[in-house]
Formats: sequence, structure tokens, C-alpha cells
Amino acid sequence: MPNTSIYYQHREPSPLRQLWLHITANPFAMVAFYIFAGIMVLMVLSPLVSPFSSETQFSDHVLQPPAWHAEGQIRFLFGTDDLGRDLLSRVLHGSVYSLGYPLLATLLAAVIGISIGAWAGMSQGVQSSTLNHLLDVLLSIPSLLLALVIIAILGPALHNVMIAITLVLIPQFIHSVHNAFYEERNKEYVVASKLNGCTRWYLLTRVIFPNITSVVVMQITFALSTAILDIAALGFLGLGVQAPAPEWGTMLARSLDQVYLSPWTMVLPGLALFLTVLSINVLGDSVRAAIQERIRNS
Amino acid sequence: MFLKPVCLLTAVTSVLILSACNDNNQLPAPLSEGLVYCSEGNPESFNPQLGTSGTTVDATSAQLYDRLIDYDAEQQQFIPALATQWQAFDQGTRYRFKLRQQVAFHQTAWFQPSRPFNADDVLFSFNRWLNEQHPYHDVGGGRYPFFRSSGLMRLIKRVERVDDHTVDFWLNQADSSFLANLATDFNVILAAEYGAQLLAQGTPSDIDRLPIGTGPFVFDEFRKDFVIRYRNHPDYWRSQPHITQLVYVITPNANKRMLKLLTGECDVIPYPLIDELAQLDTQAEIEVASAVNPSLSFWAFNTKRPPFDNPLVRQALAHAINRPAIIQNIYGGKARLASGMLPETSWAYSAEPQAYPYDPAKAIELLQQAGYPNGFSMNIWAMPVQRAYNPNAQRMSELMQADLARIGVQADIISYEWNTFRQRLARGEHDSVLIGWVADNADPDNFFRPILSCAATRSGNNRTQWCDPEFDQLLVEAITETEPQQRKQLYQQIENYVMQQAPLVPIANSLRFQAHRADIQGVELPPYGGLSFRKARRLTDAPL
Amino acid sequence: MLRYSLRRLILFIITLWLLSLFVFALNYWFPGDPLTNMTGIRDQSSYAYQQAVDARGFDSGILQQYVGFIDHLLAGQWGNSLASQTDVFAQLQPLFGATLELGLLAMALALLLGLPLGIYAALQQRGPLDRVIMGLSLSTYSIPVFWLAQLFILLFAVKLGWSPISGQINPLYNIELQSGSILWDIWRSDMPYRPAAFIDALAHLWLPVLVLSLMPMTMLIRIMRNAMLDVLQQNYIKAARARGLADSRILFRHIIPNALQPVVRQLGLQFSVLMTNIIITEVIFNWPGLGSWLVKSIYERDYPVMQAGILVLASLILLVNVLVELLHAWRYPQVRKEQHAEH
Amino acid sequence: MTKLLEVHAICKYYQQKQGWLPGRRICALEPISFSLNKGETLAIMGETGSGKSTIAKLIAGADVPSNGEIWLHGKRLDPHNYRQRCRDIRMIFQDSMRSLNPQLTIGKQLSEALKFNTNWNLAQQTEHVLQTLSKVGLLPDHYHFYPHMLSTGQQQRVCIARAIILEPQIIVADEAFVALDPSIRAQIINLILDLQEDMGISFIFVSHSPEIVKHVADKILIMHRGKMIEFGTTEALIHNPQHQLTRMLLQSELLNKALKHTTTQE
Repeated sequence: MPNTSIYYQHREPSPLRQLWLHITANPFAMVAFYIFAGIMVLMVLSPLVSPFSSETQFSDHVLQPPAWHAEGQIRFLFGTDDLGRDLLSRVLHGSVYSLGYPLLATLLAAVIGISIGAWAGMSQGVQSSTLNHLLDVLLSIPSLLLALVIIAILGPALHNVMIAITLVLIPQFIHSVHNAFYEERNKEYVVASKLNGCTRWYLLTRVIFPNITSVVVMQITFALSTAILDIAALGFLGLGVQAPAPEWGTMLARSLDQVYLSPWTMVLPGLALFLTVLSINVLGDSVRAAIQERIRNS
Repeated sequence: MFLKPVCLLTAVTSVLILSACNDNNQLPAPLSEGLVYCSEGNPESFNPQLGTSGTTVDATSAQLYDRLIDYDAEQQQFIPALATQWQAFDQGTRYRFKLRQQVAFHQTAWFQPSRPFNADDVLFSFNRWLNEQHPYHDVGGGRYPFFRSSGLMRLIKRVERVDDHTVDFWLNQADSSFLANLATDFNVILAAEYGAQLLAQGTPSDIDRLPIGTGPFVFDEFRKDFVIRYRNHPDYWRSQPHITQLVYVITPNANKRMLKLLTGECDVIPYPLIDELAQLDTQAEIEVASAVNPSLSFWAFNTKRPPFDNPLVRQALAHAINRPAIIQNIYGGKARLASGMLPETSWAYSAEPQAYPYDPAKAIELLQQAGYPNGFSMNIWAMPVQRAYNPNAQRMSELMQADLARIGVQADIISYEWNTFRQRLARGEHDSVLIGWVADNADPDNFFRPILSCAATRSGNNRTQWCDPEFDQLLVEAITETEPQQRKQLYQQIENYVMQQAPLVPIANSLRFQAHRADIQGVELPPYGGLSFRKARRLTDAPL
Repeated sequence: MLRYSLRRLILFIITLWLLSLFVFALNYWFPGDPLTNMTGIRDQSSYAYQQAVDARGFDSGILQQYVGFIDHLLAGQWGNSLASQTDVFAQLQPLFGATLELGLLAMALALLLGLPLGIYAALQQRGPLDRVIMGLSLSTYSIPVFWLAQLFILLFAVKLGWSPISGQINPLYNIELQSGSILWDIWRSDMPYRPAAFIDALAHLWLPVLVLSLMPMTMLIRIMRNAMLDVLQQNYIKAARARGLADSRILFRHIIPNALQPVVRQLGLQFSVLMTNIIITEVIFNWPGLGSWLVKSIYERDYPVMQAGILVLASLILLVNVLVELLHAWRYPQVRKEQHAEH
Repeated sequence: MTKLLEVHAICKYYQQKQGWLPGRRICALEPISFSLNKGETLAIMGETGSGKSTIAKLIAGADVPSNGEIWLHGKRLDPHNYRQRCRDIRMIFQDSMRSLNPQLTIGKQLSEALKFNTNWNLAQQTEHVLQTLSKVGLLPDHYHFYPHMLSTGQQQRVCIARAIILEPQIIVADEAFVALDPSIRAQIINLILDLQEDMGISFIFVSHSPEIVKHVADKILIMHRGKMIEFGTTEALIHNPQHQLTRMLLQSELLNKALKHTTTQE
């Protein structure tokens, strides 16, 4: 490696940059990154790239097998479902529900959870120990169970699922951010900044926060895969996004009616779900490894 | 705890053993003498008097109970059951029934009968729903939708005990559908002695939970969402059932039912998926049975709710739906597009086309006339279960959703668990619902009165909440008319009136299907009613 | 240890109390009448409802209502199901047994396979098999359980016929329902076909157990492997090698016991993961357990059942977490005290 | 004339919590009073855990006293008001690496103090930071460096730069020189002495090393188990120690180390 790049790397070793370098060093993580980026791009472009709308019904082409099958047609690359809707289009459109909405829920939860976590991490005494106990309890209860409870109260619908998933993810963020803050806030550099007369806000955002970004990034990947799986699971149980929205979990549940004769209706949404979650998990895994390495090195 | 590793180790090997065992067809006795029926849902209760759900009827009527008379569809005549003979008097306003002797009730852990069946039991069974003062009238909700909507409740003046084995039915007027209604699955005979015992114990609601009847099977156990267990009734008055154990495994998912039939976990399944019938037919170990089943699936509007109180809106929606596509897609072409309320098999059917052709342009025009040029949003309630008349309401609603979107109507699909669904329907919480009707008897009246009459509205059974005095008047005229040709004309008039008002859109008349393992025989699918396992048997020498 | 256990137990009781508060609050958050949600008595004009109003303090303040709620909760009077009007508490026990059977067997399988694989992977670090194991475990971890279950059913049950599709046992074996755990019930029953029934039950059991165990198993493999690698780098292992101890002795006496520490700490979390999946798995395999009961109750808006399901599942998870923590503290005293090097 | 710094009976207690039981009160520092004149250097000595770091932190404001008051120029210092005291009292931490934010460049960290305590614009701030850097013997290039790219000595200099950047009247150093090797230590001490001369700073430092103390301090404060056992001029204490401990602490590093191992409470 040429010397200049080492120098560059030393000039700007912000935590995110360090993560990125670690990821690029790992071929699996790179593959996962490209897959994830690809899925993201497809999601954003889904209205443009998908051949049909998600709800167009081709009543002459019901349960058409995929194109490589003897009876398949190139027009319907991955075949059609029981109402003659193009599966490829549905899976593409479904990415908005199965990746876009979880992403939104995760970011929402991250903003709320980090704010509360930071506040709790900065405050002292009883308040934060009570919070910690509460969070421990809350976190040992599976997120899906909590989401189910919230859905039970609100009733199944897309916006309620979003509310449920966001609410369920918040404690995880609070917990990890709170712990990270708690660990950082008594470190000497923070005290030093305090003695510089920094405002609390400056302390929070400029001094401590840059030091916990990697924890936040890891938590986001973790929360995202949880959100995706939980939304899909709710959809699968018929308690989440309602038909005919092409949410992957809902599609999977619906495909069970044809699984014996038309297995492709089940394989495709499942595969999409699997690939998305896998790429996120691999990314999260390398983020974790990078953080561990940094802790070990420091 | 030490068991665990052992279990796990044996798990894999046991599977191998099991698959090997299958060939030796040396099934243990409980398996070879029992029968597993994978039903599509939970019964609402164990008394068919209380509801109209086909699931309840399938699970209870023919298994647990007997009726006074039965209807033989092949011979097209009524045949004796608990009544050995009957006769009409006073211009058809009084019927006298002679009752069968030495009919034993079930013996169970919770009830030991001290006497055989007699007139008291008939009185008890009929007065329960007939007489509002009867101690059991309000037990289980006191709604009796079939009796209210079929008009039986207003028809029968009183039931009288003549002697131990003779009863008289006094009617308010002559009614040509009386015997037909009596032979339906709902008119079961309960045990009066059991009723008295429960009343003394202070647990009257047990009568519908731990049932006692005279039928071929005795109730054993019910685990909601999992199994209903029956054993044979050793003192059954007809010939003993061949199977000693009858188990209903509740399997709401149609695909899973079919797969379980293929793997042999189910012996008989109702409502196999239409698309898979062809596949099933090719399997040597599976047989598909179909029965003519005078049924109608329809899309009912809640006419109490705007904008569905406007006939123009209803007509518009009727035109908006591509019904031939539904027949093709949902029924796999194995059903007839319904032209009106009556199915082709009914004697009052006329070929004159009445129902709405698919015409989105007309629909938009009608909507504009009705004052909804920009459409509106509504909900479609889709049943969570398969019924004979509608194999997949969810899928059908999605098809319709797309159709409706074309005329600017935005439809949301709503579904609940089946019993919840029905309870909420009865409360009229829906805008529109995809549901249907299976005839209880051959009389054409059965296709109008229970579905659309004011009486049905009161009993919560009229999904359209439509109550039109003119329509009811026509029905009365039709039922009191005795001349068949005249009656047929009257029904045609009714049919036209309904189609013009469009409280509902008829969709399809379908066949009823059932699939079973080839070694199972004798499962009866009577056209007007549930199913009976009385003569079911497992052929032991059949190759597995 | 006593002090530590007491602290954990007090914390556990407090969390249970919070849980009870939460479940109590659910009655008010659910749509409809709180007392109906609590007791399952729908008819508000009925005598039973009036009795419930008296018994549960619904004619006085919220505090009285909570006291009444706890009273009934502890007395096992959990109301009736709205859907079936049967006693919720009486329904609960066999469901609990069935869930516990499935969960424990799956956890046992996960431990039985996961730990050795993790150890093996660590010893072969960066070898081909290590990569295969780690790759597989990461993929398996990412498969949605409902998809996996369905694929397994298609493969093992439908295509290969190695296992039935769903249920606990062929229902024609009339096993009397006692504990809900099917193997236990067969054991206790006096029917003549016990061995055949036992085999049949096992054939029904292995597929859901396998599906359930896969996710915790993959996590355990990873945790075990990482813990092993950590321990292998420690100085005391090097010291042990330097003393000339045999490799196997080092492995079994020094490495594994120490590597198990993070594994034991994670067991509670793994159990939680398992319980999430058990909800879905029970629905797919038609397993008569708490998970499918809970999901069904949500379909049916059956609030008394819903609360009971939530309460029992959550308490079970909390209890297991506390037990794991106690086990961890008992086995690895350094958690409680200051860490001191062993050997 | 009022003293520059007056310490009135400050003390520090900790509550040791165990579960929900009321905690045991642990005394880290018993009430202590002393004063310091402008330009004076005070050394605080004692065994490990004797409370000397606590005094340093309390004076610098890094910790809040349980009781007692600190007066500067006859004005009472509010323990929670960092702005008030940071212009006058600055602290150098024991571990220079840990007291620097790993995510910020040296320049940014140094201007942090200016940002909150002056109303200079960015150019002025940068200018001042560069000046201060050169004062402690660092290069302008170091402005863009991250802490981990510097050597320990350089990091220490950055810490000193941070301490003097606001031109305070008192600098508190908490065992700031322990981690340095002797040559660098000498450099840094000379640097501080130079600065003290230039800027007239008072200096409070905690140290184990009798050499440095003898070399630098005007007054010495000896701590033992949270109590001040002796306070006086360096000369007086060296020649006429009242306690055995004082003698030992001032005698040699060797003994000091031996003592360190016998201390029990940490």
C-alpha cells in the first residue's frame, strides 16, 4: 500500500471511517455490503424498475411458473401468484414495506432512543439505575411478543405495525446508548472538556457522541434486522401489513395456499427476506468485530 | 432430564422405523379403527340450534344428534328417523308424529340417562327455542337464527305431547316448507333429562358444551383450535358406526389440510383447494368426492350504512365486479356464474338472465348519478375460512379490490377469526361482506327468507340489514301459494325485485368437494346439510 | 452468594410486579370494557358481571381495582375466555407444558450440538471447517423462522415423508391430557400402545424441535467459538502448556470451563430468542402451546386469554433469565466478587 | 492582602451502595483547610489512596466537595459552575492520553476552551492555539494531529498547552509526570517552571517523587488516609519532619515504593 494512503488514513480516523476500512478489508462484508446496497437501490427504484405494478392482475396467467421452468414465460421472470400478479414486481415493490418501513422505524427508534439514552446516560443516580432495571426487564421480553401486544391494542394495520416496531426498538437503543454514555461520561477527556467550560449540549453532541457512533451503528444494524424480521413475522401471522400490500411476510403467508403446486410463490419472498437480513447481519457482524478490535487495541 | 438426549437420539431412528412401519400396514388398533377428519374451523358450540355456521353443523348435527325425520335427496323424499310415521291434519295446520321406541341417549361421565328417548325430549328440544319462557331459552344467547330466519319460529304455534311416543305440532298456517325445515340439520333432539339435571346442578350452559344426544357418536373431548374427539355410541338405534373413534383435527389452512391428506395425517378433508383438485385426482391413494350442493356465494352490502343505502350505488358496484373472472380464478371454473338467487338445480329456477354484466363504464355512470363521481372508500369483509360456496374469500376480495379501484372505489379488506367475524357481522359492523348460503332444504323459500327477510335482519342473519316490506309480502304470497307454476312465477318476480334493489350481488353456485384417503369409504355428503360419518369405514385390506 | 441471590430474587419480584402492573393496564388499553377484558363476562347487565364488579373492586378507585386484580391473579381466577367462555387458568396448564417441552428440547438440542461445534470451530480456527461452520451459522441465523419451518415441512414431511406435518401426536392415540408435555403424558398413561404412541410423538416432535433449535444453536456456536478463542489467548493457558500438561487436559480442565462463562451468561438471551420463535413455530406446526394460543387470541380479540398468554410467557422468560443469572453467579463467582486469576 | 486560594474545610464522602440498603459512608477526604499565595508551588504527597488526588480534583472542579468551600481571590467558587473557575484554575490529568478526546484533533480540543471562554473569532482562536502550541514546544503542524499520533511526551505537552491556554492563575497537576521517562519528565518540569516564571502561575501538584518535590515545591502537604498530617514549607518539612511518614515520603523513591505496596485501602 502506498505511503500516502496510510498517512491519509491516519489523518482522518473518524470512527465511521475506521469501520469502513475494516469492512473493506473483509471480502464477505464487502459482498454483504454490495448486496445490501443493491437491495436499497432496487427499493428506491422499485417503481421504475419493476415491470408491472404490484397489483396488476393477469387473469390469463395465474400461477405461471418462473421463466426457467418449461412452462414459464420470460415476461414473468419469477412467475406469477394466484391472482396472476407478477412476482418479481411484487417482490420489488414489497421491498418498500419489508425494508423501507423497517428502515424508517429503525431510524425513528434510533432518534428517540438515542435522545433518551443520552439524557439518561448524562443524568445520575437513582433515575438512571431505575431506568436500567426497567430496560433489563423490557429487553429480556422478546420484541415480537411486545409488538404482538401493541398490535393487540391497536389492531393490525400498516401504521400500527410501524408504531409497534418503533416502540419495541426504542428500549434497545436506550439501553445501548445509555450504557455507552455511562461508560464514556466519566472518562478523563470528558472531565477535561467539562473543565473547559463546555455546555452540556456541546459535551453531549461533540465530545461524547463521536466516541459512541460505532456502538450506534452496530445497534442500528441489529435493530434493522430485528425490525425486518418482526414486521415480516407479523405479516406472516396476518397481524401486520394487510393484503394486498406486497409485504414479504404477508406474501409468504399467502403463498402457503399454493406451496405444493407452485413452490416458487413461497421461495421468492423468503429468499428476498433471507438475503436482506443476511447482508445486514454480516455487516453488523463486521461492525461488531471492528469495534471489538478497536477496544482490544486501545 | 435424562430423557432428553435419549429422545433426540431416538428421534431420527424412530422416523426411519415409522416410515418402514407404513408398509407393514399393521397399524395399532386405535389407528386402524379410528378416523381423522381435518375440519376447517372450531364449532361455535355443540348445539346446531344456536347457529347457522356450516362448521358447527358439520361437527355436530349428524354425529351427535338425530332429527325427527330425514330427507333422502336421492329418493327426493322424507324418511323416518326418530319419528317412525307422521301425518298432516286440519288442512296442513297440525302434524302428528309417532316416535321411535327404545332409542338410547349417550352415556358419558357427566350424564347417565335413566330412560330412553320419548315425547318429553321432543318437547324440550322444540320449546327451547320456541318458548321464550323456557328455562333454556336464553342459555347460549337465545338467538336461534335458523328458526327465526326460516320462519319456523312464527310458524309453529305449539308442540303438544299426546302420549309417551306421540307428539302434535300445531301450525299457525299451512306451510309447504314445514317438513323440509323439520328435516334440516338444525332440528336436533336434545335430552330433556340432561337439561333437568344441569338445571339442578346450576350449570345450564353445559348443555351446549358437553352435549348429549342420540346420534351415532358420543362426545368425548374438545380442545379449541386442536381437536374434537368422538367415540362411537354402543347403543345406537341404527346400525353401529364402523369406526370406534372419530377425531376432528382443526386445520384452518386449506393447503395444510391437503398436505396432511397426502401424508396420511388426515383421512378426510373438506373443501380441498380448487386448483389442487386435478392434482389430487391423479394420486392413487386419494379420492375426491363432490356433491351437488345448492349454494350461493354473494357479496352483501350493509344497506343501513351510507352510501350503500342508495340502490344506485349498489347497482354500480354490482356492475363493477368482473364475476366471470372470479369464477375462473377462484373456483377454477368449477362453479356456475350465478344469474340470480336461485341455483340451477332448484325447480323454481328460470334461465332468464337477470344479474349484472361486467361493465365498469356503466358503473362509473351510475356512481355519478348517485352523487359519487370521485368514488369513495369502503371495506370488504372476507371470511377467514373456506366454505362450500366460497373456497377463498380473501383472494376473491383482492380480485374485487382491483376491480373496484378501476371505478375509483378504494376497498380495504377486513378479516377476523371465523366466530368473531360472524359475531361482528351480526352486529352490522361491516360495509360489505363476501359470504354465502348453503340451502338447508330444497324449497326455494330457503334461498330468500333466511338471507334477506326482515325476520333474518332481526336475528342478525341478514348480512345486508335490508328490510323491505314489499319483498316480505311477496315471500308470504309465494309460500302460501300451492300451485307450483304460480309459485314459480312469484319467485321469478321476487328474483327480479331483488336484482333491481341489489342488496347483494350473487356470485357463484358451486359444487361441494371433499377429498379422502382411498381406504376410507362411506362418508356421506348430503346435499342439504353437513356430513355424516355414520357409515364411514376404513378398508383394512386396501394397500396403503 | 446468598446476598447476590437475594438481590436477584428481589429484583425478579419487582419485575414481576411491574409486569402485573403492565398486564393490569392492558385491560384499560384494550378496546372495550376493562372488566369484560379482565373477566371475559360480556353481558354487563348479568348477575355474574355485578358479582365481578363487587369482587374486583370496580365500584371503587383504581387502586382497589388493582388489588382485586392481584387477588384474583394469585387465586388463579384469571377470568373466562371471551371466545369459548372456558376458564383461562384451567386451559393454561397443558398449554404451558406443551410449550415448555418444545422449548426445553430445542434448547437442549441447541446446546448439545452448538457447543461441540463451537469448540471444534475454535480449535480449527480459520480452517476450512471453521469457515463452513461459521458461514452456515451466520446464514441460518438470518433465515426467518417461519420460512425455514415451511421449507422443512415441504422437504422432510411432504417430499421425504420422514415426519408428519403438524400436531403433537396422531390424535387417534387417545392420550389423556395431563401435563401437556406429550412424552410425559404418554409415559404416565396406561394405554396398551405406549411404545407406538411414543414413537409417533417423537416423529411429530423432532421437526419443530430442530427448526426451533437452529437459531439459538447458531448463536451458541458463535459465542462458544469466540469465547474459546479469547481463552486460548490467555496467559494461563500458555502457562499450562508451558507446564507440560496434556492438550486434552488443558482443553477440558482449563479452556472449556472458562470459555463456558460467556456462554452461560448468554443462555438467558438465547432462551428469549427461542421464545420469540416458539410463538411462530407453534402456529406453523399447530402445536397446542402458549404461543399459538396467544396468536389465536389476538385474532379473536380474546383479551382475557391474551393477557394470560403475555403474562405467562413473559414471566417464564424472566424466570429463566434470573435462573441463568443465578447459575452464572454460582458457577463463576468472579461475577460477584472481584475477578481473580485461576491457577 | 487576601490569599490567592483559600481552602476551607473541604471534604469528600462516598456512599457505597449495596442493593437497596442504605450505603456505608466512606470517607475519602476529611475536612481540610489550607491556603496558597500567588506564584507559589504546592506539592501534595501521600500514600496511594490517601486522598491527594481527591484534593487536586476538588480544587480543579473535577469533583464536587461534600462540604466546605474554596475561595479564589476572596470569591467563593461554585462547585457546579465550570465557567467560573476554568479561566483561573486549570488541571493536568494523570493520564494524558485518556484525558484527550480520541475523536478530535489537537487544535480543536485546544480551541474548545477558547470557544467557551472568550468571544474571539475563529482566526483569533487558531492564532492563540498555535501560539500556545509553540509555547509548550510543539509545532503548528500538530494542530491537525489526532492524540494517538503523538508520543506520550507530546501528549503531555498538549495537556499542558490546554492548561495554560486560558492563562490561568492556578494549575493543578495530578501525578502528571509518573508515566514519563526521566529525560522527558525533566523537560516537562522545566517547561512548567519556565511557564510559571513567565506567567506567574501558582502550581499545585500531586507527586510521589521526592526529587521533583524538593526541586519544585515551595510548600508541601502530606496526606495520610484522607487526613492532612503535615503542611509546611518544603524546607521546614525536609529538615524538620513531624511525622515518620513525612520523612519516609521525602527520603527516597525506593522507600516510597515499598510503602505503596503495604497500603491496604484502594
